[in-house]
Amino acid sequence: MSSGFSNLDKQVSIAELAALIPDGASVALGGSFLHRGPFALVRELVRQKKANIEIIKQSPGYDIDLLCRAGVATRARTGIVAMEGNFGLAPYYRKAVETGALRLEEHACATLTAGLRAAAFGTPFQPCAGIDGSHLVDINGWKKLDDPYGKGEAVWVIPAIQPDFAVIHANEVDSRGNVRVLGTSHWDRIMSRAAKRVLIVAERVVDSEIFEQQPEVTLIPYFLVQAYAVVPQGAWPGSCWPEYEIDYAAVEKYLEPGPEALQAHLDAAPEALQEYAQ
Amino acid sequence: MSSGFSNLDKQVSIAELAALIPDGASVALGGSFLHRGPFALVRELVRQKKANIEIIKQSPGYDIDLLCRAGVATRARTGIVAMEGNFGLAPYYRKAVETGALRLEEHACATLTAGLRAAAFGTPFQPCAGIDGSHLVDINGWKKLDDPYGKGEAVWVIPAIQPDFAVIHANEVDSRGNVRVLGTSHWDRIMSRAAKRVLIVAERVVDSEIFEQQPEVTLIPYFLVQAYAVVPQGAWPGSCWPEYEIDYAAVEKYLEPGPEALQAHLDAAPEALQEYAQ
Amino acid sequence: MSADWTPFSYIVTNLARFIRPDEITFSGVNSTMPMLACLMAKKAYEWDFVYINVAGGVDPRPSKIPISSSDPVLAEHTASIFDNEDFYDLCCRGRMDLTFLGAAQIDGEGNANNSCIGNWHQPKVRLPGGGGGAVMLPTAKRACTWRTEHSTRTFVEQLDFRTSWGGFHGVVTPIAIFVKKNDRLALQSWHPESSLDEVKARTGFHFDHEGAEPTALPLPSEIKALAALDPDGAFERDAAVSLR
Amino acid sequence: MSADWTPFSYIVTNLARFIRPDEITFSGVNSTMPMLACLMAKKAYEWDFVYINVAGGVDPRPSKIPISSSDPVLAEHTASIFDNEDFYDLCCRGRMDLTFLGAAQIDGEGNANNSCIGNWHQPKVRLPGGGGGAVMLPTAKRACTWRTEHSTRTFVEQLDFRTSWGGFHGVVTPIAIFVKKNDRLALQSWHPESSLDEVKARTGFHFDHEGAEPTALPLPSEIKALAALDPDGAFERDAAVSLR
Repeated sequence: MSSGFSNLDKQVSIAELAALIPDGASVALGGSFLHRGPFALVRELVRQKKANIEIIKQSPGYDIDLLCRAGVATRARTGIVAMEGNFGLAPYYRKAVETGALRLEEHACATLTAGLRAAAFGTPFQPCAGIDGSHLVDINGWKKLDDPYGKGEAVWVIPAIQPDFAVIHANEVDSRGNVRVLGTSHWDRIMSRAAKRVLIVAERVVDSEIFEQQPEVTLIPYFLVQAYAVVPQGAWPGSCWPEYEIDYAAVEKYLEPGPEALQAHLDAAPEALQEYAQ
Repeated sequence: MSSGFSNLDKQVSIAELAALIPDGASVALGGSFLHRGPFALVRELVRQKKANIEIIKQSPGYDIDLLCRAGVATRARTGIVAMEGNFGLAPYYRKAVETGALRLEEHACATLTAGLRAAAFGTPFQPCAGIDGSHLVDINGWKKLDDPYGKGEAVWVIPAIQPDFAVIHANEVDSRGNVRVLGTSHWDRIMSRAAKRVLIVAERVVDSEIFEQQPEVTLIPYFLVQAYAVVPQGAWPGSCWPEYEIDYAAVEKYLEPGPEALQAHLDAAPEALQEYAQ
Repeated sequence: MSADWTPFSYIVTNLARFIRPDEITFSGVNSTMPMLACLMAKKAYEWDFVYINVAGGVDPRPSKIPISSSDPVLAEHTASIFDNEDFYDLCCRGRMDLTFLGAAQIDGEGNANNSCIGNWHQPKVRLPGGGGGAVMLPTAKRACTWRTEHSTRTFVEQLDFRTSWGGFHGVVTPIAIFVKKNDRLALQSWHPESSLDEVKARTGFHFDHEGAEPTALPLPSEIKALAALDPDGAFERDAAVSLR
Repeated sequence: MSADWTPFSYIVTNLARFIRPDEITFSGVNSTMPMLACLMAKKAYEWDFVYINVAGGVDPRPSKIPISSSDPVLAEHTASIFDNEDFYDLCCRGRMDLTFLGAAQIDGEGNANNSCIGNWHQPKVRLPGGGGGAVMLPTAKRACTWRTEHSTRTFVEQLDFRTSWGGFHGVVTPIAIFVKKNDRLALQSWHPESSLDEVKARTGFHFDHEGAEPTALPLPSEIKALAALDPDGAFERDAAVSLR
């Protein structure tokens, strides 16, 4: 059995993509706040009524809020959670933590990255600078190790964090599943290396020749990618640079209370409106 | 004082670039074997009769051989050293180690990278997978640490390696000193983050607009770069993809014994033949 | 244009005044005011600095000023993408000269709580979390923060939870500017329409105020730069900062 | 085209035979024969595999076959650059199915010396060093190597220095193919023009040879694939391998 994904039939529908994620899985989500998140996939997790999902993301917002609102997420490892863009706190996330519906492992963004690095580097833990004096140490039981070479100061080490899945929203894939992201890649690179498998939601498929002309731009090689779905506007109501910006009105409507508002939001999503070419 | 380099007058001649490196400095060299090494700068170190230089590079070849032949390098941290391309061992390097003229700290490529990562990440040491059973552990006095979380196996840790300089041969710079590399970046990325300062030898200067059109391709942002020199063909007799390939005949001539052969080689180098537009 | 401070211009401008020539300066997520301060400093002052931000931008020239301080327009016309791992590593290895970081509660040493009100395990209010704080506050050369609310529940003797330790170099509120002195926050100046007594009354910890005085009024170049960033006052309205 | 082995085709082809469908397979620096084996396997067999190499290439379509096994032409028509940090990390986290690694001396457990002949501190011969070995040999799922010299000074009871531990899965020489069995190298087959006795005489360690037999002759598709890579025999001449 291969350690990679060499199959040629990676394109699936967004529903099939979500179906690959079982209840109880830990899922790292790409992007940051309202920017280039794999939100079409997140909504599909809600439609498929997934249970007991763990979210791993340095700066989730809309995604984790929605998953808490729908009762899909029950565990999370995060650095900072907010809707951002004047929307302030993520209300359903906040409530889920306050009621105990979501079990939080609170990180600094860089400590979560350190845990992902340990998984990506095949090591049990990863040293991380800073952290001194933070109470995060107490709630997480983090350990400090002396420099065995006696030169540097003692350093905090973070245990490895290996997500079952990393789900990334990309600008472009090719048919094999190579992945391109434009602008900042946020934390997507390290997520794609730390996770056992990578799932992609892409704006479009382009010819492999485009990738071959500038292979330096490719963020994730196809053999790390298990499957991808094509959902134009799939990062809605967030942005996907340079394709589209945040739909602030849609976020506002999402924040209206009640199950009808939630259903209306889900029904207004691009993947619900589109017929998938597949 | 800034922790970066924001000056606007970064372009210097290759002689001025080499003059920035004092005797005794530790210098990480980019590229690998005969590919995209900062060889114009290396030759200039020879012309300027630098002394007691430490070379840090996972896979040096021509560069370290030349620096040993000229007595410039006296210390090295390397993973594998060869001329490659049918030329076999690097003869002057070999002799320098055998006679004790070069003090070698022998690494695996990935342990050297681990040390550079520790410097780049601001930590005193970096865990690295593998290494078990290797006698490199004994000669380097590497330590193994238990997983303080009791989940993973004990892991070897490598002490931080912070070069005084990283010198990278690039395809393109812009006037500010942003750096583009085409094809593989070898170990250049981590070297540029681990070193105290970065020096660049570039094939050409291009307009910043080119960089702005695809900022994802930029390997090193200008504020890490202290200075750059423009030397077309500067990676000769090695390759610089996609500009030119290895000049095998020139490597063969370099390998001829004797001080005249060395001088003839230095005199035939592009930077010796060019008048620098400066 | 008024030559007086508004509560909004007071915070943004005095954040900008923490920026120094040539230094590597960072603004992150959920940080509209520091973003505005960085963009403003680029326009207001005659010297330049290295502005990096969480959108990966390095000295960007955004086509507009975004509501979200992590918006990708903050990487428009950047010549490189300096991504999240990169700017954190830069800070961790001691080469971030100045970073801006948010804080919900701040104590007299300049440490921050971004995590919760009440007990962490059963919080009265779950807050966003510290993001960069716990790693950046102790490793950046200087870190500065801002609070739009200056009260004894935001400036406290004892944090409900210490998310980040290390002590801010500077703190700006609608009525005061604190700067670190001997490892404690000391009052540097107060809003000309406020007073030392008001700052004392609205601050939950004791602080040194030797030499403190009313804050110098905004320079014409500062007023002009901020007006150019917020021509119709939308950011000022959204921020909804008041003196009291 | 001859249906018989040449010493050169024997090594390259039998390296290629270690490659398995769909697996992630790596060739590195100073590794002309593994490079040829990978390129050959792509042509010779009906199944495909993921070929990554030290030039950053992933399933490249090089416009020519380079003398240097790290030549950037090995990244021509690649759709991504998988750089050095990336492929090492992949191996370190246990997802490299097969890597090829060089070795100067090999012991009966399949460990490698790439460092020196004689004492490390005062070597008679300083060798290139292990490159990836000390990290990759213990972490790759399988690692294979080749030696153009099969003698008691290359196949030894005791290494002068153990650069890399972990035990090769497979070893190919001009006269023999060893495969790991119960944590020792065991003879799998020998060159049809050689013999078990010759392999024994030229090997410095004892080895299991149960079931070993002459190596199966090259398949027409293997012969054709290698001929396409080396049409004028330049690689074969440069390699200068002989049976004895």
